[in-house]
Amino acid sequence: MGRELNFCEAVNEALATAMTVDPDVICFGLGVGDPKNIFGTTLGLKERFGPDRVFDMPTSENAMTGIAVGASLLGLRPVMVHQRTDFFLLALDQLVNNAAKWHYMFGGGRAAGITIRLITGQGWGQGPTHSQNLHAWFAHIPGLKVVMPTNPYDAKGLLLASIFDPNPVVFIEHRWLHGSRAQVPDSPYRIPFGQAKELLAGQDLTIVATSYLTLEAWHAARFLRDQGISVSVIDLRSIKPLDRETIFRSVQTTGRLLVLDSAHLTGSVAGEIIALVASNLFAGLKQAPERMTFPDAPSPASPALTRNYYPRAPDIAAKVGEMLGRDVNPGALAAQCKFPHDVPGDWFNGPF
Amino acid sequence: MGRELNFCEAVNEALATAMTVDPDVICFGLGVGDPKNIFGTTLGLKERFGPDRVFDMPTSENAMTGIAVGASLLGLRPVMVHQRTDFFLLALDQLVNNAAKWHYMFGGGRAAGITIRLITGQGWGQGPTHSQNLHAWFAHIPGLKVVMPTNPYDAKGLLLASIFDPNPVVFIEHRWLHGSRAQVPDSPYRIPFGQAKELLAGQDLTIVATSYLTLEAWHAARFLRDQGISVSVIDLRSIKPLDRETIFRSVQTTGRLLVLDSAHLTGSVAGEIIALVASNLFAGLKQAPERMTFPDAPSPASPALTRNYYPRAPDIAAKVGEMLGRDVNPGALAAQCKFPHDVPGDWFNGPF
Amino acid sequence: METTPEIALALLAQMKRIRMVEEAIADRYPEGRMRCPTHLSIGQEAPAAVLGSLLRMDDLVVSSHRAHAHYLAKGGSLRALIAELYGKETGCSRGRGGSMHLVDIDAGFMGSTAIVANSIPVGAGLGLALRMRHSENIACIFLGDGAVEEGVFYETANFAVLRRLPVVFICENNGYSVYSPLSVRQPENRELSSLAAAIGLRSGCVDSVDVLALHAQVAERMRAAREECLPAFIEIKTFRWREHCGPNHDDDLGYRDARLVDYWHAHDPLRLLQERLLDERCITSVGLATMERGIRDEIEDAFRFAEDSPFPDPDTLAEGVYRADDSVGIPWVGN
Amino acid sequence: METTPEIALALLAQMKRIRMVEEAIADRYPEGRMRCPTHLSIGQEAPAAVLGSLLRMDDLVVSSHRAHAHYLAKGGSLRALIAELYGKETGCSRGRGGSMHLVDIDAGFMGSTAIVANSIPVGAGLGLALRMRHSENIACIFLGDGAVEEGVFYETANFAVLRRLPVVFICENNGYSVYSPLSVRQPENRELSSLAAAIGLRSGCVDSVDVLALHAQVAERMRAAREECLPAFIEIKTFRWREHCGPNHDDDLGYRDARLVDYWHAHDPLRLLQERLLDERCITSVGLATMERGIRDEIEDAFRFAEDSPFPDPDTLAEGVYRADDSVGIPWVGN
Ligand SMILES: Cc1ncc(C[n+]2csc(CCOP(=O)(O)OP(=O)(O)O)c2C)c(N)n1
Ligand SMILES: Cc1ncc(C[n+]2csc(CCOP(=O)(O)OP(=O)(O)O)c2C)c(N)n1
Ligand SMILES: [Mg+2]
Ligand SMILES: [Mg+2]
Repeated sequence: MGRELNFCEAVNEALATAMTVDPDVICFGLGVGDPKNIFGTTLGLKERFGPDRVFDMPTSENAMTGIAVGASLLGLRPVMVHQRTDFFLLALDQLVNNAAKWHYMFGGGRAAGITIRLITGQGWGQGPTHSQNLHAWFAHIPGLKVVMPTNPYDAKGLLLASIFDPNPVVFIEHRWLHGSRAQVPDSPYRIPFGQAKELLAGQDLTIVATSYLTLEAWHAARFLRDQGISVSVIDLRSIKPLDRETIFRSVQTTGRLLVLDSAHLTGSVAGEIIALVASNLFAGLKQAPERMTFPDAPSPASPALTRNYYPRAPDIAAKVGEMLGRDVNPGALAAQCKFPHDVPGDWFNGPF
Repeated sequence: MGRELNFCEAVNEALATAMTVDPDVICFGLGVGDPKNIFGTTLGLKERFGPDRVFDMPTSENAMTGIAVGASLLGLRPVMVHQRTDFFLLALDQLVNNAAKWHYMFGGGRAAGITIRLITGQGWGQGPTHSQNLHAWFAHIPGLKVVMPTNPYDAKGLLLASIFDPNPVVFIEHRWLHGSRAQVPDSPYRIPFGQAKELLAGQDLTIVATSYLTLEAWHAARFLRDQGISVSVIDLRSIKPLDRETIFRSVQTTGRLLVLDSAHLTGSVAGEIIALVASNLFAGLKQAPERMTFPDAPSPASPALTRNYYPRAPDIAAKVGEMLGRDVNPGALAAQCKFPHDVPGDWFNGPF
Repeated sequence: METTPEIALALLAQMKRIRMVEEAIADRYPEGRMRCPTHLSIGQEAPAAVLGSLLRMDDLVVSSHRAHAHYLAKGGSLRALIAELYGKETGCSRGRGGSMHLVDIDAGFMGSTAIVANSIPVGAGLGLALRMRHSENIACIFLGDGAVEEGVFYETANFAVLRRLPVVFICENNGYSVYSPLSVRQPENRELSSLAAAIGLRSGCVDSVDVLALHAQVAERMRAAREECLPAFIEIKTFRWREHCGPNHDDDLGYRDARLVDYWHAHDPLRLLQERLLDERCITSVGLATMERGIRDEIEDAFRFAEDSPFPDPDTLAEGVYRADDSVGIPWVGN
Repeated sequence: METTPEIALALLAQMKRIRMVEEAIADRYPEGRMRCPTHLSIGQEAPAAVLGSLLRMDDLVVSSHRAHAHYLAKGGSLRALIAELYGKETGCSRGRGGSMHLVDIDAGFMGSTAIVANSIPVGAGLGLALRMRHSENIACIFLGDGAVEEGVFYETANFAVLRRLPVVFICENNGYSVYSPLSVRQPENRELSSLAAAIGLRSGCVDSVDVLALHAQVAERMRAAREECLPAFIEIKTFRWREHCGPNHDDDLGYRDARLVDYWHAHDPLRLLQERLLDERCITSVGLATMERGIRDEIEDAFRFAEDSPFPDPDTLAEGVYRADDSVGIPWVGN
């Protein structure tokens, strides 16, 4: 049976389910169990599962990540959360030198079965150190899995898959998705990593996206459809493992590829996907594959500057039009937006 | 006037020159001033410039990076060194959240003019946590410059450019290059970033490389030349800024691209370069661009496993042959190597 | 240093100014035109004001996410602060940084950053440079009780002691990191200053309720730090009145003991100081009204300035990532 | 716990074994077939042997780059250690990790890692799991005097105290990090154990020259830690005889005061213990010879085993990056 949940509720349900099913699941992070409970995602867990399994922590990201690694070696399944990806820069020694390599470098015994939830900031002046996106970094490291859900349904299924995966998983939640709603089954389920979802199947061009940008792509594609342009939209859901097959299959049909990525251009996952397609599907391409990303500049605080920082549906539509040599009038799409450009909707009114 | 120097001597000369020219240059890192002096690269500096400017430090990579940032805000030019890139994972908060962004996020005043020398390990069982290559990470971050010299001449000129660059520069020295020798002018000079060097100009295929892999590419290309295959070899020298023009110009001639990268495949700079070429020079490509990198696995300690881990000249020659549909007999090239595969030459006999 | 009536009045003026600025921000924040996360210092004015009065113009300061008070007390431009909150080109960081990234080089306010504890080593680096230059200035590092939990605090303190850097750590202990009390983050009965002392810092703990006593004690410690050129750590007990981030009160959430909140409301350092100075006739109620009017005018002016200022040009979004100057004479060579 | 003659003999045997293993490695290292950076524990056998005798089989250990002694004393397989150094498939980490990444789960040796201090929080994580499972075991974290400088040590200690984790930090203070003496890294007159005490750990400092005294003191502290279930920190003064990394002596480099080197050569804990046990007739010279022969045989066997073992299959290079098992019953759904 399903009901409509928002993204935070879906995450919360996945956590509660995991902790019920398995007494070895523990959950901690700065603010876990406080009145706001990580945007509600850890609501009620401390009360239900007790302070030994659900706890707040010192501002010591690096040690706490190592502690998660150690706990996992004895079979616990720690789920750690950071309210911003940026804070996790302090813990990369533990993530990369220990968690990612443990299984391999000790010859295949234990593994660091930890889940790291990272919340990505955007809008309302989050600025240069509260809205970074580092999924390209994580994807570069063998031993990590990197998951980027787009909707409440996937969030629940992918988070359960993450928690019960014996390897370290970086689970990235875009703050702007927290308010999104969808039908979510109340029974437990897991969504396998490495299975992209084709949200729309089209003939003219393939858009590959992840996380929040999938929504923008979807709006753009629907808008383009009304103008007779048929676009595929693929939501990767996980970037490591990466579902090459679904991408390749679609590009084989359309011959045209646009990759969206919520990160700086240089060294982006978008570049990786273009490289994969160019190397493996060269003959299938009708024209140069392209990407839309954030610029190679830190994310500024001023709303005057973020307007052009983040690719949005009208920009995507315009880009598709440009690639296809069609005039698509993206202004009409832009006009549909009823709230300021630096909030995801009415439910968000700052500051975090 | 020039003399032959090895890479370490060239680095040492650049440091001594910088410290002579500018009393604001300081130099520190674990082992600076100890009897081994960072493979000789900091030899004599403490004696010449005093312990206030040249010093060893506590094993506190993160704080010491921040301290470099702070010192640079008052005009000092700190040069910090780490004997392995892997150790620097502890300091990424300071590098990314502070150093890279300082100039931008404070509206363009001061900048963190620091130089971080990172030495990359390879061979002799360095293993999973002493031979990582993270240049793709650094290149992904706006505000950083990333330099990867291949020979003593470039090392001196690029290090001087790094030290006097007002921005944070990550200067990557491959340990296997430390023994390489070349003519180096004794007068000071700087090599601008973003200027690749075409070591060989060819017609059939373009190889793009950096750092140590440039040497392997060069051997492969010379070997191929004897078989009538004419290959361009481009040494990028810096990957951020990246000299797209030189790459594009060469690919425009050859129509074929092979990118070498001493890093894991997924998310590599090699992928970025392929994406750039595929997006910008699609019509100029005669066939699918390809890359050779390390596998998506941690670097193992056992020499039995590293043999196939690192792309070497024979592998590169074989790959070029494969791309061109030519039989090139790479075994003949492999047979020329007179020392074990896990050392760069006779000058290196472990353990570091 | 004795806390003269002049100093006492200056402290009152500075604290009042900080409080009134923060309240003005809080009042206007709901308009939705200061679109950046903003951490107010209402209740915590005393440490900033005291340090502001003890630091010299050319001493240096770094701070954290909660930096408005430090910036203002050190002499940072109010106009540039408010413009920064509005994301304007005239902001102290030209709208790039927002409330969490303030700077005023002329005032010696070298920067505040929003990753907990990560300006701490930057402050020590300033100290290193000051020492190398044989400067008599010091670098002052503002941090919270949460920041002490980051390893980088400890690493920095170790190095500061090792190299005798001219730095003073000012730890504002307000008992909370966001909604998390010290009890879920640090062992019971820990004295932050004993911990700092064990690392080797000259350490002490003072209360901020009595602002004049605070001033005298901090002055003495600052003098010692300057004269002996030894790094120091001063823990100052204080209290944040409003929510961690944003303009509202949040005591309805019940994360702080009501008695604690009541205690601090009853012991507002600013009100106590003001009453005392009135009592002691250091200032009259007319003088006070004049002081307040002056501040109000300054605030009005700053908001008007901010509102009238232009936004950054969107086309400059990707500019300024790198600094361009090249100040050394070493020749460039080509390929 | 009293240090009985049996225990004393066991300590001697373990120390001798560690020394002889390390010397055998040093002797053969120049052959160039143990191709990985190797940090020997010659001179530092006492802490490992003492802990090995006090820890229970199901207590857990993590360690650092210099871990051979800890691994052996905890019961790790000697054959698997030597095979690991040879990069063989039969190595304890199947040749993937080398000397710096040892593991023997059956022996409770959970892993040693080569980034300074980064196994410290891993040890605390083991402690957290032990505590959650109401285990009576403890997790023992070996670290060096250099590792104390990493912020993560401090962060971990704070958390261990906060949550009363059953962990013991064993800090082998050999005075050096590579060639760097404490004086360039930490303030003069610092007592590592006082620093640890200020964080809240039950702390003490003991010398390793007198192995039996060391055993008695560590035993007492371990007992207290176990009974009170409070995390503890024990600094043990020790000395590394050979170069930091590799098989050679390096005192020709002059980085250590000759008097210091002489002192430790004159006070070799192993020789002193052996002389004492001979003096006290706990063991005869015949018994000693038998002991040594046994160890020699074990070492011979281990090297033969390592040399005869196969190398890993190069085709498996990229395998084992991820672990595959799936132990929970939650159903998978498709697209
Ligand atoms: C590394 C890091 N972790 C977490 C955060 C989120 N955060 C922002 S402010 C803050 C509270 C810090 O507490 P404290 O240092 O006591 O300062 P206060 O807010 O009380 O002034 C936290 C945890 C952050 N910005 N950076
Ligand atoms: C983060 C990091 N920095 C530097 C190194 C290089 N390194 C390897 S061992 C070592 C010395 C550590 O000293 P200590 O902890 O006292 O251990 P010891 O070697 O004396 O046993 C150093 C600095 C490293 N491995 N990791
Ligand atoms: Mg606080
Ligand atoms: Mg040591």
